[in-house]
Amino acid sequence: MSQITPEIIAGHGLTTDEYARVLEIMGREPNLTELGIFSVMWSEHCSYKSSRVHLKTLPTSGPRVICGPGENAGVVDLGDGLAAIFKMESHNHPSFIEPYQGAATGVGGILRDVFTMGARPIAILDPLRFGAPDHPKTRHLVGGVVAGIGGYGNCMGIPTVGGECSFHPAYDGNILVNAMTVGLARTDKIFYSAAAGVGNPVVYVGSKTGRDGIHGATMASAEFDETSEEKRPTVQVGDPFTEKLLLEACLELMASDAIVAIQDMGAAGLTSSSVEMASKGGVGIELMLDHVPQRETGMTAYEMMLSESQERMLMILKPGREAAARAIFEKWGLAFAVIGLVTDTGRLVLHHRGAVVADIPVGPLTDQSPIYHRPWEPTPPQPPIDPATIAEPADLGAALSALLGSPDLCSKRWIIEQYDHLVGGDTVVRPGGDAALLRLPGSPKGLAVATDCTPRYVQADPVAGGAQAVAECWRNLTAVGGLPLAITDCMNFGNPERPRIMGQFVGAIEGMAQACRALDFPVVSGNVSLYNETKGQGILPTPAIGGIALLDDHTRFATIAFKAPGEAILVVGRTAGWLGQSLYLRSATGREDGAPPPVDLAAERRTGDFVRDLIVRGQVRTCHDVADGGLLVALAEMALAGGRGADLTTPPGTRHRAAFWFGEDQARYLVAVPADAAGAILAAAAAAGVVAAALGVTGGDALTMDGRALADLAALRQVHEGWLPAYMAQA
Amino acid sequence: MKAAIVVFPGSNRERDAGRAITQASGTAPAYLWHQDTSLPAGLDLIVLPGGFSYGDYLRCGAMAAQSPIMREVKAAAGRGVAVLGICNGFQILAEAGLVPGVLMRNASLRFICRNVHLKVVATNSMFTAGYAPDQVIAVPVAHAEGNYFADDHTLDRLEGEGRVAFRYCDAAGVVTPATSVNGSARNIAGVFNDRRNVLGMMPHPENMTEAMLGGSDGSALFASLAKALP
Amino acid sequence: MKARIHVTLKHGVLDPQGKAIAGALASLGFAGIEDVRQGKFLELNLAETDRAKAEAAVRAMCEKLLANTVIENYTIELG
Amino acid sequence: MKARIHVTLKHGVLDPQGKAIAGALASLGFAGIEDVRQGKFLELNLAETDRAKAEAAVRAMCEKLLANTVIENYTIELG
Ligand SMILES: Nc1ncnc2c1ncn2[C@@H]1O[C@H](COP(=O)(O)OP(=O)(O)O)[C@@H](O)[C@H]1O
Ligand SMILES: [Mg+2]
Repeated sequence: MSQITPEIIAGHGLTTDEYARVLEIMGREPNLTELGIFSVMWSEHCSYKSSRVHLKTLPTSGPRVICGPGENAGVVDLGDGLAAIFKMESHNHPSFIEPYQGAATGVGGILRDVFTMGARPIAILDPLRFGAPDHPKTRHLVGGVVAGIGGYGNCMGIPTVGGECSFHPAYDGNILVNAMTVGLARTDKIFYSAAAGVGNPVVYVGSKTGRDGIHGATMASAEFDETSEEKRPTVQVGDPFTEKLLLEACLELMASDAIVAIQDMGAAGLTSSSVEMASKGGVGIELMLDHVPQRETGMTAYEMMLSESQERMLMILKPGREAAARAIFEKWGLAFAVIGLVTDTGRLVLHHRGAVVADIPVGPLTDQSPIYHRPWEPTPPQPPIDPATIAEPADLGAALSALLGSPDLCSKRWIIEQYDHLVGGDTVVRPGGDAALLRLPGSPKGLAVATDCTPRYVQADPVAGGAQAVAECWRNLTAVGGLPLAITDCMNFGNPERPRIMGQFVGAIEGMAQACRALDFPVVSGNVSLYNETKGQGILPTPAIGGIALLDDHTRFATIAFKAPGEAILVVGRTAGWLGQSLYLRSATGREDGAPPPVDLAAERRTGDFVRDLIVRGQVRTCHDVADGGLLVALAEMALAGGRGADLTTPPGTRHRAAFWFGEDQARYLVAVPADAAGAILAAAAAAGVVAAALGVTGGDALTMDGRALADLAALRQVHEGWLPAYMAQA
Repeated sequence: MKAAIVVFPGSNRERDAGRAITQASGTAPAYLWHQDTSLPAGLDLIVLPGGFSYGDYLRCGAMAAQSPIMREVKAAAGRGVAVLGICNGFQILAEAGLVPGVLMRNASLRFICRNVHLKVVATNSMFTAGYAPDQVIAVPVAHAEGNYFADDHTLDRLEGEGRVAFRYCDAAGVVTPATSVNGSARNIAGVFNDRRNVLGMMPHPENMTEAMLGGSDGSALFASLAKALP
Repeated sequence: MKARIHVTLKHGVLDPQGKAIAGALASLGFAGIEDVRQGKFLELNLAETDRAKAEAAVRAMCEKLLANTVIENYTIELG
Repeated sequence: MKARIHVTLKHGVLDPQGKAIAGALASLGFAGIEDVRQGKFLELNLAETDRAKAEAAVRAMCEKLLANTVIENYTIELG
């Protein structure tokens, strides 16, 4: 009788064709452990089977790229022997089931991806998307996710300095919890995952293995249904204290030259780490599972290989270094065990209780994993919206107030303050502006970090939306004075087996690739999260972009706050008054339609380079990019941050005031400069082929426009700061 | 000033404190390990840094307070050596009985990271001599359990003996229950032991020592120590 | 009426606190500690005097707020 | 041997968590909650088989680490 029934195969998420390929590779029927290994390695989460052919089209190289996608994280050269190592990852499904632990372990996982390469993490960012505020689950999810991210990051002592938080009913059943970590390493001390050296010991360190999250990796790839909340025991509990010890112990060992290769145990723990290390190194690995440190008794080989217990690492050590390494890990109170060795067989061989319990050729397991060219359909374009068809608001100030107090545009202080964003003592620009800025210890340089995406644009036009996400991230980094270097991404989409969804994915990648090329902003790492869909309702396509930028001098930066009265306010970049897909359109009319704003990448680059140059030369210290909500929302944010108002003037000949002040045209910045410097800057802009114009003057404690009072800062502050705390205070 | 910082498993602001000390005194501190059973000779200052020793599990600071090195820290405090506990360090001091009271969960139950205003209540100590009496300073807090609690008798005694170092206040220096950021009794942000050579405080002066980082109101604390302990 | 509620982690769920406490006890010299699990203990004073109604209410409180039923179990004693 | 330990706040000691829970329960619509106190519940597995010795050991653990006797009481059950 066969052990492997069609039900078991289906239960492991393998199709009939995929199972046929397993049989072919094995030359026999697999046992349950072997089937489990194929199942997790060939899950969407580990194999990228639906996305791989498209991801390949992204630009991933550049003069500063030391290591692009394929390793645990991307590596970028910062000069002076320093490298930034960074990546973003999703923990969407687990966070929906158990928001605190799901989000916490998401942070733990992305931290390990970065420190496994030898970097000390210096920043965490967390792009979050929740369902409608009035959905019965949303408040509980927001509270749990934010507490979980803080609970893990704060305990680790790594500042959380940025992220996003927006709300839309499309996320009611599938929230997005993405987390990005940026770390710092020396370029000559970067660690990779390719196993090497036949006979070298395979070493397990960190927490003991329990029956945590078995089948988590396959869960992360399966569409949600109403029974998924029953799959509860698969939730893992994070232990940030152990991870902190693991971080310090790993960095201490990395200071020596004992490590040949190292890989964190993430999704599909021991399976994916050992298979990937063997596959990258073109070698075999033999494991004695009896030696795996275990938290529970009676664990089977299947359970050990599929466990997703957190806070664990797998390493290949140089021969003879075991004792020194063990001393370090034991000093930090962590489990340390030699559990196997590197072989020349090219096979993953597992021993347990005196028997060989799995024997799989590693090459075919990884190289012959399924790849799908899934059918896709383009998203039909939406017509642009003519502002003339949208009524002017009776009261521009009231429209501004409504936007500033809306869930998407309100202050995220309630979140930011639950994260330790100061630990480390290097946070120069705190969260709340365009990008956070960290100084690099012992160096005059600084690193700016930001995450961005506007899912409603991607939904309306995946190509433009994909390009916009990259461009907005580049713009936010530029707005503090950074030279953008590279990005990581987290591609959150619905079910790729639906051609329309697959078309969103393909389009977004195409747009991203265009923008990355035009802006010299390569992709060095990333993550794909598909099947974010419940009962046929997919999320908005959400390619979250996380970018880093370099400042040669971390004292030459800009922040969004107005700093002095009487300064001239200039807008740099062209304003046409684009209302399609704008938040103003939604807020004023309830409509979420129209073509999103076009993305002119050449203008983006020209404008951004011009603005950055002003900041780097010390001519501009106040700058804010213009995004959601348009000019007036950005101006109000600058006024609130600086505690001083502005007197604004609508340019003569403006045909539609709301479109001018709330339109979401791209590639724009607002700057404030001493009044006597404005003329020269406008002239320089004209000379550089950049559109720029004066909009007003800073001062007072209100916003006034065209000689009339628009809004009082105190009142605006109340609506802007009030929404999120008031919302979260309801039970 | 010969200073040392104790590193517990889970400490995370030890480098921040080290930087502030080096800036103020020109000499980098030594780092000690929680399992050390002796202190370097001739120490002037011992710092218990911020962080999450033992993950803040069980009670914040409880397990660290039982570390081997804490016996030495207690003995040194008894000899008059200056001991500064910041944030988790304050929690450890309280659990070790070196300062009175306990730090409970913030009244909001949430972690809070933000700048707060403090009123310097007592300037007659080697930690606070560099401040003016009643000076209002801005420094950040970053904690989930900083809600200072002691019984009324203890609070009265602390106040009577001038052992309250800092109180949470507003920008104008006004102390009200609403400015007690974490719900602390009588807005207490820092207290001395009876000999005033041990200070426990929740806020982070070590993260406010440079204009570049948003302000330098924390510098005077380290400068005071460097001056008192040349 | 008084309700006493115990909230404990489900079997097999990692208990980081229990683990750390066990380690700390061992290094304080307490030998032979095989396992430590930490849970919560809640005492409620209820105005309700009807036992069945109180029990139903407390059960609802546990499900809604007091226990995280994804990873925790709870037991209720009234008296 | 198994030890069950309850650690509770002494009378008169502020309990921010209990207070917040009471507030949250009230706003969830649970009426008539007069008071909530939150404590800890610890379960230890001990190698010790002698009851008296186990009791003495657990008492010492509580005094030294598990409870902060300035603000907390503890009770021990063995079994
Ligand atoms: N979940 C979050 N975690 C941390 N910081 C956040 C979060 N959400 C928003 N922020 C911060 O709030 C500020 C405003 O966010 P956002 O409106 O998305 O900025 P922008 O429009 O410039 O991209 C940014 O500094 C951002 O980093
Ligand atoms: Mg911005």
